Amino acid sequence: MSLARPARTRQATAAPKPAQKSARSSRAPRAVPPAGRPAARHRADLLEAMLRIRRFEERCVELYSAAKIRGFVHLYIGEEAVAVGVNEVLTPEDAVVSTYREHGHALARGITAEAVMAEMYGKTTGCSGGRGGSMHLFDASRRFYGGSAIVAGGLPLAAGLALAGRMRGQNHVTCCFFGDGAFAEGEFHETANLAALWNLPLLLACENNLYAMGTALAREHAQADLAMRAASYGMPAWAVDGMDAEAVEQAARRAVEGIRAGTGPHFLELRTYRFRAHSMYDPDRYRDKAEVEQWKARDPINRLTDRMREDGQPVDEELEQIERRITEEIDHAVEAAEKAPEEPAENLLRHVTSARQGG
Amino acid sequence: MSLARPARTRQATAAPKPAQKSARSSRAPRAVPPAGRPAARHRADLLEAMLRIRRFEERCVELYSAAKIRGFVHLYIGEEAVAVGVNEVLTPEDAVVSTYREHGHALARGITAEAVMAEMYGKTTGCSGGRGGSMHLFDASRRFYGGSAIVAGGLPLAAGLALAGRMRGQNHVTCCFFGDGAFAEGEFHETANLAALWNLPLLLACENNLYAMGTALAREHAQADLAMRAASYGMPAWAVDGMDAEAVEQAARRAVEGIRAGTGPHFLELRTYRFRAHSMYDPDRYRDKAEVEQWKARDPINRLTDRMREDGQPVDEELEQIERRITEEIDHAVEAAEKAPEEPAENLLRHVTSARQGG
Amino acid sequence: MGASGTAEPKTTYREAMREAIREALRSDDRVFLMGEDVGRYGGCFGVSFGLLEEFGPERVRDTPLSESAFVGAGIGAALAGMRPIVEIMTVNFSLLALDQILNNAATLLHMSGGQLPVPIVIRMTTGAGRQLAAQHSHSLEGWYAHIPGIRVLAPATIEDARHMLAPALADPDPVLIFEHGSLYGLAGELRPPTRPVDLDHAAIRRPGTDISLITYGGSLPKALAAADELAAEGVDAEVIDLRTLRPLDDAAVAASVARTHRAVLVDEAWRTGSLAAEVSARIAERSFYELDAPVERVCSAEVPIPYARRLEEAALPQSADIVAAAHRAVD
Amino acid sequence: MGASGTAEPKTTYREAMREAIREALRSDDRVFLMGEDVGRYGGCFGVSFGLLEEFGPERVRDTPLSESAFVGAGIGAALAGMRPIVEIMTVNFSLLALDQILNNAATLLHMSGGQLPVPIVIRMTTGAGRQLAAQHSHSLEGWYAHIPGIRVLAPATIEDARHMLAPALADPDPVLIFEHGSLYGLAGELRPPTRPVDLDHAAIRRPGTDISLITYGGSLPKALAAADELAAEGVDAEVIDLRTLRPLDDAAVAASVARTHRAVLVDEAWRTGSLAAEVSARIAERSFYELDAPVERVCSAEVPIPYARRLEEAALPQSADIVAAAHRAVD
Ligand SMILES: Cc1ncc(C[n+]2csc(CCOP(=O)(O)OP(=O)(O)O)c2C)c(N)n1
Ligand SMILES: Cc1ncc(C[n+]2csc(CCOP(=O)(O)OP(=O)(O)O)c2C)c(N)n1
Ligand SMILES: [Mg+2]
Ligand SMILES: [Mg+2]
Repeated sequence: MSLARPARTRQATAAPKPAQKSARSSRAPRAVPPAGRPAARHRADLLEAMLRIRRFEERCVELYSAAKIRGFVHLYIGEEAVAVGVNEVLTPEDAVVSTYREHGHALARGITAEAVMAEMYGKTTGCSGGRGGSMHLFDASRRFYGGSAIVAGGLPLAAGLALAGRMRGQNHVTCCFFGDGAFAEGEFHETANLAALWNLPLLLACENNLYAMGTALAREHAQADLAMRAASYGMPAWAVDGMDAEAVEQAARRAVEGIRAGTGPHFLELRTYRFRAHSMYDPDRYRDKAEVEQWKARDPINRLTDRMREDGQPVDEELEQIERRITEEIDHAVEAAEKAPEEPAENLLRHVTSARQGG
Repeated sequence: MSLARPARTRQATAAPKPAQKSARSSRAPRAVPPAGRPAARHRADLLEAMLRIRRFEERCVELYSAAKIRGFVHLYIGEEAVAVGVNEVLTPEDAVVSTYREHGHALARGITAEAVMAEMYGKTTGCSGGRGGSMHLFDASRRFYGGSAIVAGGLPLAAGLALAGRMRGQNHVTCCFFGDGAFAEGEFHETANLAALWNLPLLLACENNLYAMGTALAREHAQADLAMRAASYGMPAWAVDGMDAEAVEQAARRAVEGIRAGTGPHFLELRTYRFRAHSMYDPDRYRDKAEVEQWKARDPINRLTDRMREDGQPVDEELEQIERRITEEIDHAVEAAEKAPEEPAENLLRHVTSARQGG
Repeated sequence: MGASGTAEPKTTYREAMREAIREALRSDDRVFLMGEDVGRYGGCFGVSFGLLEEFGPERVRDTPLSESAFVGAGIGAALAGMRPIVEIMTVNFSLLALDQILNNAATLLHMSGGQLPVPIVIRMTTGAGRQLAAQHSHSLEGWYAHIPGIRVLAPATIEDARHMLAPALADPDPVLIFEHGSLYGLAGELRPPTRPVDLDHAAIRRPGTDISLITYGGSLPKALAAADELAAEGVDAEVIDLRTLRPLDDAAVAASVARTHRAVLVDEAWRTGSLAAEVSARIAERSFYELDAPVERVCSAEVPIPYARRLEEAALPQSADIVAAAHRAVD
Repeated sequence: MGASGTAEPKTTYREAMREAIREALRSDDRVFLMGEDVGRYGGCFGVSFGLLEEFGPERVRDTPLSESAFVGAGIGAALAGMRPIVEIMTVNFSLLALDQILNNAATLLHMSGGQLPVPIVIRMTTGAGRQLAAQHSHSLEGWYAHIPGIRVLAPATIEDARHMLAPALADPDPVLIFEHGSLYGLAGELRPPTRPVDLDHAAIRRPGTDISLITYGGSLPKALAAADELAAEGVDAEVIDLRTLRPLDDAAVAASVARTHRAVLVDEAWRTGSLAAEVSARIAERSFYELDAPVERVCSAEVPIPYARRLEEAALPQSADIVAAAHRAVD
């Protein structure tokens, strides 16, 4: 389990390739706030976005125990900096493709806690009308394309979204999240090659949380330096500290700027860790408790608040307000989900096809 | 089409990886003959093996035009040095997995022209009992596992053969041939990772003939340096001049020695070219005639005979004898195939299962 | 082939298909063609020959050997408003993209509660009969017809090859088109469609009163030949071409069986679990009291299709087998 | 669970399966288990829990997420004389390995003229019913039953879970085992087999005279519940468990229909192109003159299985649906 240690942000050792496509190093300086937003405000926003995910999922655990939520539920707790940091640099016109571990991506993208909670309740007001559940959140208006429960299955889709944008002359970026496990699937490789070959505006955001279910990185990959391997496709690739929202944001900004400038797909290896089990079914017997604790010491939320404190921001009041807002939001979401109607069984065959009733 | 030029044997730029797994350079000195075989004799053997493939396939073209052979037929003409050079270093206990472009591999492995010809005639005496045809030659006694018409479909199989050998404590190597097109399929990547991860005794012999059907390397691959990309899996990888049988043999020997010594899979990019169309159906409209001519100037058979001449070997008498032997062999093969019986339709359901009659 | 876009005096199935693609590329800039060797090579079976020159490499797009990635990319492009026509060289390779087709193309609309239609067309060659052996002779369209959310077409005539693509592209949902390899050379006069081309109805290719021969795709010519032979014996066979394999035109099948009271189903797939099994089950459900004899199935033998000509012929449905089955049903 | 290797007093389907694997690993050193998370994690559904500790990482082999590669590697290992048991977590992911199964495992023996048998066993979980939504609820065993050259098993009882693996490993050809996810928790007494376990015959799980309920796998408990309900109404239903989906035990089906003259087929797959369609077609062919009513099929609705409980329940076959179908057939 030698690789399952907290990884420092460091330079990806990249193979030689054409000049404009070089892998560069990424350190973790304080992120430059987007123009017009003061740094303190921006940090508070990042903090709130991460806390929303954290508290939302903690509530999910309770509701799952109470059998209000069913099916497979995969928690993102510990990885919030990734979704939040990447989302900061995407515009509403950009597209996002996610996985089954997607609450964080969906909430960061602006899908309301209410719509996500209702979905997990299987209610008509859910963001997928109750048909998708935790693993299949969608919001066409936000160009959030879900929500795939087949590992690596979203990658080709994302390449297509990127291709369409380019063919239609739009300067949009498609961001695809996927895991270290997905990197072993053939589909990742086919997509990476296709995207690089066609110079597609695609951000490959690999959430390396060191495990694919119970399988540690070193037992999945012969060569575990994922950024370096991605670079072998001839695309810029960095490894980033995925426990630091500002570092993620900065790395993602650089990547997205490159993509918008027309230099083709970029790969980010976001080094992170899930604090909870793989899913609600997982007894989590394959990891050292000490390892988990070591990573918890790097909690991205504490990391940011500590930094704010160091810089003299009044973080405690801020936190109190944020927590209050979020609690209200989630309370409201749960209440609304409880009250929302279920789709009647007569409507079972709706949405199988658009053109005709049924399949 | 800038990449479709004759490539020199050169060092593969490999990514950094563990010490015992480094990519090394391969130049093309005269091959060291196997112990006990004089160099001149050895070269004559290589020459004969290549000529057998060449003449056999030239006969196939005639027989295809005469409608004696049907189905898809893919010629190896121009690539003979690869099959012959690699085969030199394999023992009878080693295993070989091939593609649909396999006459060369089969003949080099020692399957007789008679058995291969009968197979293409669809006769019971064929090496697959007439059920396989040109794309599916098999010989269990020679551990020749065919013969796959799904591009990249043989790769996982080869990993399994290698795994079984290791689990059974045998020091055998499995050699898998596949093309530059196959390198783009997810299955190649899954297999490369698995083989490197499990340290399997597998030789990945990539026949880079610069085209996948009508698609040139640069339109298949974002990064066309295949050896370098293979090295990113943490396995030794070289690019080799595939038009030089001695260079191929030497590179394969080094790789196979490494594999037998327990250092896991090795990758050879064998840079070669097919002189004929992709298959008998292919009008071959996607390549420059000049490009084809340029490569024909590097014909591996002429290359070897020239070198023999330079070194003062009596190559012309040798050639005459070889040609006579081969003509006889092929004449005999055709005659035998003509006379051989067809499987009666009543036996259609044989070999669908071993245990029961039918499927 | 001509370039007029509508009716031509004399054409092949291959040219009809090409003309349909050309028309689509001309009339809608959201349409593009993508697949292995569709461009420079001109298409594995020559269908797209000349289109690269006419429309350029952005719209006639050669792909690497990566079936999952480029089919998935087609799905993604469709989600984003394009109208991709994705060519998979043959059904044999479509297994590598089956996950994308089943779990994404066919499923996204429903899973998203109706938000994400996937207007993609996926074309592929299917079938056996050219001694291409076990890995290149599959007839798996019946599998695809199992999948809710998609439409499955099997053009068996020059007219359908020419005219099914436009409504397929107009369908907001995924449409799969199976082109039997033995049909590309089919030549004849391309008549303008007698009625507006629809994708919902089977066609009576030969009316008859004594028995229904129900088939599709590459088996249609064999069924028609069998009907001729039967006619010579005084048995008047009706030949139904299913055309659309999903959704099946139950009503047309039931109506034919109501006329003839006997049915032979012809399907080049392996017998067990073939589309013919489904048609038979539906006849049993819908026309139970109409039937005067057990439904007969003429399918491929349950064997990986062998290379040797004699064995391949024995493995595949032949006209003589259809005639024999009709005899069993009529006697 | 006990470690005795044969009969135990009280066990679950999951434990029975585990015990079967353990016995195989113990008794034949050519056997090994390979798949995603079969080792450290103990198997996605806990089937292989503890086996890594007992047999070590060479014989209980965790694989990367690479379904095509590790299934193909199993095929290669089988070719070289091993007896791999490959676990694909669920049927949903098996599509990624389908090419290897169809074009290599099922085909090599025939294509090589009988030289290359492939003694592999591939196990996977199948089915819906746990609100896992559209991509995790497939029942595709019917597709596999279409493929010549392989055997397809669907153990539906603790006994079959315990005793089918050994003969599957003894079969020189590929065997696929489908374990319905809802069965793992099934608990009961594991009786020693009453007769030698064979893989060729269906089982009568409840004899009856009025109607045949024909099913397999995860639907067996539902069919038995329906039979109880029907019994209360005075309808004596026979319940047939197909057990082996390929080759189908036609004779058992025909014999049952000859007794009852009515049949309801229960299959969790989508109706169109389901295995139930094949069984129906065979009944039509073999038992046409025995039938007193149309064969009924109770299958899943033709919809990607939705997450919401009420919708999922409506989509899947339920006992009440079986009872209703039986009523239609008997009335
Ligand atoms: C193709 C496929 N194989 C297996 C699974 C079962 N499975 C679900 S998640 C998972 C692990 C994925 O790991 P990774 O990609 O690292 O993502 P993470 O869960 O760590 O976020 C597995 C094996 C699946 N859903 N799809
Ligand atoms: C999965 C798959 N896709 C497509 C094909 C059709 N096809 C046969 S050979 C070939 C080109 C393969 O190129 P390469 O791997 O470079 O081998 P080469 O033919 O050059 O020896 C293609 C596209 C196939 N047989 N299998
Ligand atoms: Mg992971
Ligand atoms: Mg090639």
